Amino acid sequence: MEKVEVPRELREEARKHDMYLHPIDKDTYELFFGPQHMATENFSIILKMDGNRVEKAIVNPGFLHRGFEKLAEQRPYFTNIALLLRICVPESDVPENIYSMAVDEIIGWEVPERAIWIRNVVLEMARLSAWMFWIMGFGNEIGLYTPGQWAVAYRERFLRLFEELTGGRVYHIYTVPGGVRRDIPGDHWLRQLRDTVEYLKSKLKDFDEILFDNYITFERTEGVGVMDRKFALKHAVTGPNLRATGVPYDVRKDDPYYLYDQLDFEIPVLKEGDSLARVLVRRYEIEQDLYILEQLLDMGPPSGPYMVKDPKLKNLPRFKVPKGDAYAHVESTKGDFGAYVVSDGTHKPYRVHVRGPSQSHGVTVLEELLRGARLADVPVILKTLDNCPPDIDR
Amino acid sequence: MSERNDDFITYELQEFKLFEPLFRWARKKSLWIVAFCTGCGGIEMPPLATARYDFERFGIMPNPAPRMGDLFLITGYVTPKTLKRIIITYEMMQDPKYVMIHGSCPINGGVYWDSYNVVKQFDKYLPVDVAIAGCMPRPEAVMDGIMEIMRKIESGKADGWKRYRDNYEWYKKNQDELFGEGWREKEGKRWLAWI
Amino acid sequence: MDMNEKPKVEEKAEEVAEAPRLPNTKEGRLVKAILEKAPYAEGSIRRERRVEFKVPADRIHEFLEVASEKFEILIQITTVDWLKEGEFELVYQLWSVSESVHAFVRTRIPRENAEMPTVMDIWPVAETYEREAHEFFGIIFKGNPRLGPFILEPREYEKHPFRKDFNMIGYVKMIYGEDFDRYDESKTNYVI
Amino acid sequence: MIGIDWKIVLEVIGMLIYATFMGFIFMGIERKAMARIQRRVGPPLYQPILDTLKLLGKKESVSHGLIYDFGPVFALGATITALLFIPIANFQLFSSNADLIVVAYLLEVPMLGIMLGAMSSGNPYSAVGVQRGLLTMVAMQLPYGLALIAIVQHWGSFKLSEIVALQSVHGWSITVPALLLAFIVFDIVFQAMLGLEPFDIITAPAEISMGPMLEYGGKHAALLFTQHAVQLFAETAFFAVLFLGGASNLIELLIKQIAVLFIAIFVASIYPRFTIDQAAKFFWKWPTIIGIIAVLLTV
Repeated sequence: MEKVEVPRELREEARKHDMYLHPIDKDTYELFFGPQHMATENFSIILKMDGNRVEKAIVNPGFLHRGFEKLAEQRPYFTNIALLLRICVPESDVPENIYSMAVDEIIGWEVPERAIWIRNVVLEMARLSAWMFWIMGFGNEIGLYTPGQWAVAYRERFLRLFEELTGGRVYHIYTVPGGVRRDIPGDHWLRQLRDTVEYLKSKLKDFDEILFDNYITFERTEGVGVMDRKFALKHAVTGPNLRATGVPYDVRKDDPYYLYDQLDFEIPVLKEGDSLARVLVRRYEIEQDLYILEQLLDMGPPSGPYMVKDPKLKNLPRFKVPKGDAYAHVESTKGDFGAYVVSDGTHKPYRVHVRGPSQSHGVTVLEELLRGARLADVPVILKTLDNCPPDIDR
Repeated sequence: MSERNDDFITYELQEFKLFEPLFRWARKKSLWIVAFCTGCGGIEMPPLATARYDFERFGIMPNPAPRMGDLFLITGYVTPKTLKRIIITYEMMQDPKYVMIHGSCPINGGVYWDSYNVVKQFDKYLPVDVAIAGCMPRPEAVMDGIMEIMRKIESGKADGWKRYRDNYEWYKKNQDELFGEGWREKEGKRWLAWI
Repeated sequence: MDMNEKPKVEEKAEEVAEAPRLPNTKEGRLVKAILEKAPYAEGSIRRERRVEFKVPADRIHEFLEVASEKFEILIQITTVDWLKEGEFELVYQLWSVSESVHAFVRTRIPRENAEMPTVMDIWPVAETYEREAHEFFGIIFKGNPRLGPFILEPREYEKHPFRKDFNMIGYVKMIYGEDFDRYDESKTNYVI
Repeated sequence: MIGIDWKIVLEVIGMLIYATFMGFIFMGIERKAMARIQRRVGPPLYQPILDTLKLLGKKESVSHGLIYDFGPVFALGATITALLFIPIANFQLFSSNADLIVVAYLLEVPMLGIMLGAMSSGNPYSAVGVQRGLLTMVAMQLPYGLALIAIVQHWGSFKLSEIVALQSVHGWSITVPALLLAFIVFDIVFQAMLGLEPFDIITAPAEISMGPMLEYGGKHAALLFTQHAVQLFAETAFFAVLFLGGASNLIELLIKQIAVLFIAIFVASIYPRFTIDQAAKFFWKWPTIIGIIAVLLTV
């Protein structure tokens, strides 16, 4: 029987050749950060370290590549919903929505008001549950496990509501071109949602005390991974990361979709551009999202159908979309999430291209920001950029 | 059945035969998960670890060091690029070790059945003890899978690590078919200092 | 292909009807300002906050340099493989933060030995997009130093899998074995 | 020929078993209490014992040479020696005129043992962890020493049993204002000695994934777990002896130890981790200043 473990001779040889710290020159060594690592979520960074400082970082993505865009070309339009939502796992409603919006635009459908309201609520709920997840991630990276544990427990409340609305916990397959798949279960669901929002609002100060207003959190994030406005724009940084550098760009304000132009909310903007600013922008956005959900609930769901009436919808697998192309994007917690759909008039899309925000945050920006950072800052920068590897790999 | 169990013990630790039930109990009650989020199933790990499901009640906890890990959770689809790392990490873990695959994708490809970059049958490359179907499996299902592994450990049927040793040639042949000959020496050398 | 004729048809209609209408909206002013600097391009307005330009491939770098004054962010570079026409369509998608306008900059290059100048010097982030387009379609971006296997492993990288002529089912059967076919009960059609 | 005193031998063995067992229970308490703070049920109290048993039952497939094997043994030996110097409820095997110094520095030796083993494993993460560990040790020496000097100056003795006796007459150390300051300093250092946040820089799972512990598995890790348990017991006992008046029986000692442990757990669950340079700066700033004040007050 062949032994599984590494033979001693090979190890001896490695020792002889002094391969232990991968010496490049005298003081530098190579550190493989991920994919088997707590901080990176199946994503790898090769760090060339000089003592405690990162001299050079090379991002090595691709562990999660499934070829979504190729697969989407093989599947009918409505089946693609069940596929594309797997691009962004923490807020799977975002890919559903952008794809549906793009297809709606190609067909020229006027989505019913009720469906738009439901979609908007779902998006905001997805944002909030993603924020809760981010609190956990960020807390874990800096070694504070308590708020993360609380936050994920609060996220469960949203997942329960999602489950009642859509039938799924993580993957909802709910928003489809033309509307949504099912109606709201009833008024009790709206009441529960309002209770959850109120509950989370009352718990926000706990997070402030323990995480966002903590002396050591400030120490860990202040002045770490600084980028300025020009750098951010040139590197296509979007979302909270861009707003932390002083650019008030938010898709919900600048390219309003759904009901956002009727809602009253603010975009938090900070100028510093370091990790602390990114953390605080996210902190304020949580508040704004709760506020938006409250407004939507005050507005109440408009009456009417939740799906467009179209005789062609009878035969979904053979449902044909006219020729054309469209780009739709929404503001996810990570940034500007967009999808470009090209149709050639058949029942399958000709090309779907999804633009995840981490595509820019996770490669060039990360490599630039990591240069000169301390080893302990690497997870902080990763998490304050809110890098989501499936966005890059797809 | 009993014959197989005896074999299991003698194979494992002859000197501690007397304490074997004790060790089995300890193994069952203290499963450490290798913290390797291999796919989208990783998203259900934090809920499992937190207030609503709390798997630490059963002594399960994620551990970043593969050398100390017992349970390898393959959370979701596996791409060939990840599979190389999974194999290396699996071989770094110390016996006895258990593999649980989580979700439909490692079983038969799931929704990615025609994708060029997703491994279709995970058990061709590494031995599997328990598989949970579904996409995404609910945390309850994962807990059920973990309970199943606990039962298997107690009865000595969780012998994936042993199968891997016994059928190493077969597994290695499949791995080499997928990655090409000599991939360990060529690429593993870069990741791990001692290979 | 009808797909590409459609914007042309619109344009002809727009040139007549839209010329007086252009200055009224911010999109119109934006397109006009850019077209003044880059007369070789064709510009049109698709809808509110969406504009479109068609640029010949050899002047794309020049055009994007002009456009980058107004459009600060390069959102993505989409490649569409028009197999029947033997062309790649590259869609540079730009976003203007100051004006809140999204622009498609379209260009077409032949499919064989596709080559493009890099736009890394205008937007450094283009490095990632170009690496991706190179990896999945095999377009060579001259001046980009990091082209090569990025997301894929070398074996898949050589196939450029997003090309339309890449036979996915055949490749999957070759790599992972043939025992996973999904036929319907009569074994005639693939079930997806 | 000196005859073997069987009573003492039995007492030592009993004490070791007790200390190891209680140390494991302390680790269990640590995990349970953290779980309760995080609103979870948490593992049973005896969970660390199960973990250690399981690790003992693993097949070791890799060794990195003699030093690697020797490290954990060295660490465990040093911890046990330190334990035997501490007066635990009228039992103290070794006693000398300056056993405070001996215990204080024997409690730091285990770290060196772990470092020794980790360094020879050749994993770069372990190497980074070792560097961090050594720097933390250097950083915490100053406040640690100052706190001990304050104690020694106030009670006028280097002998632990004498300090206990004096405290039973004059009241606990923390009732003296100067020593209260020393207590605060010692408590901050204690956090680093236990390897808890904000000073768990050495293991830092999200940064260097367990650091020195990364390469240890199976029986080595079981030894290190045992060592950690004994060390937890010894350190809490040392703390209780110095500041909480020692104890005349095991129950009293246990209560004081658990009280000390809970302070550490509460601090650990509400503070994130420092980076290594911040930790060094921190140690040389506030704890040092408070320690100097404490020393000056006791003069």
